[in-house]
Amino acid sequence: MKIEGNFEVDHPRAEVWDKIRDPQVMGGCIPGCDSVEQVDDTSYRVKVSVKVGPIKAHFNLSVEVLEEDPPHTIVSRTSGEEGTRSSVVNSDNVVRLAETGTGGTRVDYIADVSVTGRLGKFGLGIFRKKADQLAEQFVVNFRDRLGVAQ
Amino acid sequence: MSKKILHSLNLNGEEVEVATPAGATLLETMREDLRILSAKRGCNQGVCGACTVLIDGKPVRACLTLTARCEGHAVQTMEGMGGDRVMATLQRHMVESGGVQCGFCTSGILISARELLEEDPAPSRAAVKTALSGNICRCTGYRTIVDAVCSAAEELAQ
Amino acid sequence: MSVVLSPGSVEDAVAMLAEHAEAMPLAGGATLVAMRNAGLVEPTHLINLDCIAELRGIERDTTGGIRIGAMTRHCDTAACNDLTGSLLVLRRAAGMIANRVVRNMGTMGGSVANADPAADYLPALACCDAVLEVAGPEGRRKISIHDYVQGWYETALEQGEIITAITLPAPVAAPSAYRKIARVTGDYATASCAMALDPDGKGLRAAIGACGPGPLRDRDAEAVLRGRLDDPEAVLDFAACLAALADPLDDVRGSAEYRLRLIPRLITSVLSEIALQTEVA
Amino acid sequence: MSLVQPDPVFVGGSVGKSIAKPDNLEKVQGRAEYIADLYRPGMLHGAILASPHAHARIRGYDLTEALNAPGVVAIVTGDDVGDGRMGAFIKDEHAIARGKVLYVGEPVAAVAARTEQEARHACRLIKVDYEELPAVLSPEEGLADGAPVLHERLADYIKVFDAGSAGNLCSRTELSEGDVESAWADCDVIVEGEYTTQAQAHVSMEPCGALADVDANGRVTLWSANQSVFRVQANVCESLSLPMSKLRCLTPRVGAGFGNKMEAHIQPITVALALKAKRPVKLIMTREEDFEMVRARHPFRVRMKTGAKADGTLVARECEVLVDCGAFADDSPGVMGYSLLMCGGPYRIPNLKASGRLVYTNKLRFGAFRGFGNPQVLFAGEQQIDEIGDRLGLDPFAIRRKNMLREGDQWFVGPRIGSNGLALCLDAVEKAAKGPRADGSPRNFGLAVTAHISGLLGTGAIVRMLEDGTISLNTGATDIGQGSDTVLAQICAEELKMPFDQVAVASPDTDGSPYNWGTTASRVTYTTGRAVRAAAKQVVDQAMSHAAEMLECPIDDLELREGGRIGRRGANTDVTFAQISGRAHWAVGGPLVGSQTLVYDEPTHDPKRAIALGLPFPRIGVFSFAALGVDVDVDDTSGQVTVQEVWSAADVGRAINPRLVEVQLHGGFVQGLGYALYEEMVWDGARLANPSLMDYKVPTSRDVPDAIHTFIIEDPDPSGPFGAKGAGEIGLNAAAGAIANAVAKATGARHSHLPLTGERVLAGMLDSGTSSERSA
Repeated sequence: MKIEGNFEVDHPRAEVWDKIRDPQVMGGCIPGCDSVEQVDDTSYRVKVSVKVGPIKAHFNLSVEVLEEDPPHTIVSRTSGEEGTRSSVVNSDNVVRLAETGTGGTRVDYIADVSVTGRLGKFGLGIFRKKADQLAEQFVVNFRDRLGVAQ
Repeated sequence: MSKKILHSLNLNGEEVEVATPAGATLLETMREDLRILSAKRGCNQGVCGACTVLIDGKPVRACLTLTARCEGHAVQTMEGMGGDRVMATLQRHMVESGGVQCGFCTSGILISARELLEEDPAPSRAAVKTALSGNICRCTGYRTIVDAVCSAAEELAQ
Repeated sequence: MSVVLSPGSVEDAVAMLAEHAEAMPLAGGATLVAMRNAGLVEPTHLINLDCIAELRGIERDTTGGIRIGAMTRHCDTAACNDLTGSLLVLRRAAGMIANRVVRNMGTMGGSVANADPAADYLPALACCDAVLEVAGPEGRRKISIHDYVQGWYETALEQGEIITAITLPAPVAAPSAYRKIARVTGDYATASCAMALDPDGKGLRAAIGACGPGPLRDRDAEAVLRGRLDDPEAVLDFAACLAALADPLDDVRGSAEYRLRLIPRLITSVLSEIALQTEVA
Repeated sequence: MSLVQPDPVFVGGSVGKSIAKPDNLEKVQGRAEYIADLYRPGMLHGAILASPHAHARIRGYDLTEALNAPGVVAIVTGDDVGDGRMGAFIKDEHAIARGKVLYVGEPVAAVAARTEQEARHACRLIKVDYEELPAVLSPEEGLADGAPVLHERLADYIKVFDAGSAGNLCSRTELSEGDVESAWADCDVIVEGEYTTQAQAHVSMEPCGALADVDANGRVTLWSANQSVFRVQANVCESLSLPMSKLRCLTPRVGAGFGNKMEAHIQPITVALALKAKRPVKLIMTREEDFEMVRARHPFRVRMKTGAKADGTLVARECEVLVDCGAFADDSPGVMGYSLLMCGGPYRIPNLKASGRLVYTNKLRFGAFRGFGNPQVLFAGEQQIDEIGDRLGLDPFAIRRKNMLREGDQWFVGPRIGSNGLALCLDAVEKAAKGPRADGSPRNFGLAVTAHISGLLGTGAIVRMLEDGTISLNTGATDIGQGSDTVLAQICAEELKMPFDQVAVASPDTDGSPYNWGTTASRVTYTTGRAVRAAAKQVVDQAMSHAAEMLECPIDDLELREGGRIGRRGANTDVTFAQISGRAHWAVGGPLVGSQTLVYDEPTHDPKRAIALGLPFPRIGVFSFAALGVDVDVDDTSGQVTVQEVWSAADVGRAINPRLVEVQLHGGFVQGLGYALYEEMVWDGARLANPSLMDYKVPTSRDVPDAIHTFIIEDPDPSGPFGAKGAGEIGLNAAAGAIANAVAKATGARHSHLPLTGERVLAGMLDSGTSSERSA
């Protein structure tokens, strides 16, 4: 399942890049994120809770930054499982930052997500909607964190 | 985790005490604790109909019914239909029509059909197909099953 | 495995839900037990609502309005003679849920609380302007069906709240109908349409199911359409308004594109079906 | 208490009578025992941990927590099963994932515990350390340069035919006769297309399961839901490196198979658990596991081109298939090879060329499913026949009659056709479907024809006359509900001129039954029936010898009389089987036993006629033929197709039990209807997205036409028992092709992708202008 999207903010690219590379900022923006722990320069441990209707899942994820080209591109891989190991999540993510003509930044993201196991048996379409919804929420939170452009 | 709870059930006309895991479904209790085996686990999600039983005369899915909820209600399975003339007639017509192939769905189908004839002793073919639409059969293509129910109803009407 | 508790009153049920963090209310079980069997939910406690008298039965109030207890089985709704005219749509929707056996188990309250976007009641209830009565730790309140669904499987129900009844305005003598497009009999809808004609035959109320998180209903567009039902262009404009509200899924039952295509087709076909009923009547 | 009267007793003349299956009685009473209904003293319950990855190396397991979980007795992983590999055509599959996992859902570990709940709980506590590898999710990806390789040791695997395996190419097959390339120039009309078909799930109502017990000497007894106790025995022994003499395989009642239970499912894992736990273990799959772990019908990509002369005479066809194998070969090489043998249809096409590639992918294995590759190529081929007919103004019956194969012709690459009732099938359908509907409206009629073999491989029968003159028949053929026990008993009773109910059929048992390859390939009536008849004949001959001595006359003067008696022609005196058998048991010669084994041995390939490379079945079988007509409606709102009426005519040589043949035609058609209209396994990346009956839909009673007319055509095959040929698959093959032709009639649009969902059909109607978009 591919999740793609983009959004624009008024802030300069360098600032957006710094925020995106700040685990605490990111942790605060990911909906349902319970904690972010930096393991080393390029890897993180993240706990996320997701709820779809009556179904709740708590994931322990590890995020590995595979490629970094500041302040343009960041390629990462997320993998992890539910606490009870009954579902497994993997995601390959690419985030690209581009300068808009007006001094702002355009953020494009693509994530190729797979969920197998317990939650993988749940309907195909609803996952995408939920993911899109989470992505939208992320953008709202991220804008909040950036605050009003100087 | 396998703590068992004692329930008293009215099963096939008899009062039965059974210890079964907390939150167990009627299907689990019948099969694992009582060895009542005519109801089958075909999907465990209420879709296939192979576990259909009667509760207070109404067909329900044993896989979606909690045993705890059955206290105070009458549960009937194929094992308890021995003296039922309507069921005997349905069974005979199923045997003769070719409506039985692998047989895994058969108990559930007959239980749905039995209740239909209670509600509507002279059902049209369309009514039979509607009544059986919650019981999947993968072998027969349904034609001979519908034949059996209709011809049983005709015989019973005489 | 879950402990089953069987409260005798709504208040007790609400208290039990509040007491156990991982408790879930159990209505008919048709969906919840299936999900539990598949390991999708793992409640420590199931609060069995089957022993609460208040949740049962279909009643008419003094104004002719209808109150359907949350634990009313689909089979009873499908057979309810009080659901006539403008409310017949709800009866028809109930009769198309899953199959005869599951209809003996599933309840209106359970189905509405689960808020599956492809289930049959929500569009029918939206078409009927239903109001939900709910009870929770903060007491009792009412929620309009139009405010009920807030996202994918997300509703206006707060933590610990249960639906106690669904109330409907008094039926009026006007035809109504429900049509569901599904892969096979008894499947969830790929798309569905609930529609009722105004008593004077000049306007309609319509709700589309399975094309977004909740039913699609556009009362402004209905007002614009009023008086122009025999104008095919106006009907298609109306359908376009509903399609504009859609946010359909791509799933095993059909693509988002197909669902969008079905919205105007459903509106026109159900409208002609209703028109036929009027002529016959 | 017996509620239902036993079947009427037929004295002699069993063949051709619609005798009710004796097993029906216990089934309607809910007393039939399937695998899940068996319990043994001290029995444990098993559960399986499935792979969450499509392709990964297993670096290790941590079982500590799981072993300490309540109720757990034993855990089996790839470390416990040795290096043995099983497989019908290519031995590429371990009992359980070992070293690598190759698809999401592949069994990685299994637990035996006191209860199923405890076993499932413990599975979730097993930690597996995986190193993920890139995955191959389509045949095209698998063939690409630099694709990740699933089976690094493919070259070393044992193969039973010239597979041509390399990289991810599991096998390739190339067949040709005539000269296709130059034949196109002789064609006045050519149609060409690319078609895709989807994966279909068998959905036997009974999910797969097994129960294994180990005796004091370490010998294993294994009950399982299966289509062949002998294939179970071979697969378990190959994958666990057990001598076959150490494993006895039995079968309870089986809740249908359709191909799903022919090769192994979880029998090897269940045996491994029982051996490790030293206690009986029962493992029953959930419906979801049955979808995700067993097998399914292959998705095909078919490129087909057909050419004809202006008068409709077919000149040439070329067919190229690309087949998704899934992670293991299973029956796939056979399915692909068979689909190519069938791709010309039952037609005289002098220039025919077929080629196929079968490619490993990181998905569930695909395998045998009723039709065995035939429905996929037929969907393409029978549409092209109609298209040629349309172009030339020939109706569907006319163009098929003009080109159909006749008795004595040779099938593609060589097999000689025995009996052929196709013309009679076409006549029956045409006559019955003629004219408009009852309400006067025109039909949307679609036609397709098909042929299917019955035959293949080894089989046997032992007929024993018991002391009282009644009969015990033992064949080793598993009755999966279709009624083969009944049919074989009818053949036996007929040969012995005995009442049907005096023939008891023994349940298959690898300890006592003669070898039977399996209940598959529409073969039991034909092949096992031949063995039964021959074995029964031996018993008759032996009885005759006794009777000659008892009646003191030459054998030539004796006749077999109805009811188990032998008498002297023209005289009233006779001796009964009871008298004969008593004499044989106690005095002279020993008990009467007839025993016959055989293997189907007519070669498929005629090297003088055709070129064949990588042919997995060197000896296939005899041909049954069928014609199928359907009348459909298409809903203008949704595009959904409803089949209104069906005419299914099949030449089965001789119907041993006409009712059972009819039900095969009904059931086969309805399974084919699901395939044609909505059944589809959908993958989201590597994950099967609809492994449940909530999301994967099969036809219900309301989705099928009430009017399914069947016509049994009997053109006896000289080699078949009483002329009989197979009937198990032929009712399904043509469904999708006939429905596609009817949809084309109704909507003016041709479809090259299955299933014909409302969505696809509506899009076709909008394209062809038979419906219009309703938009503002």
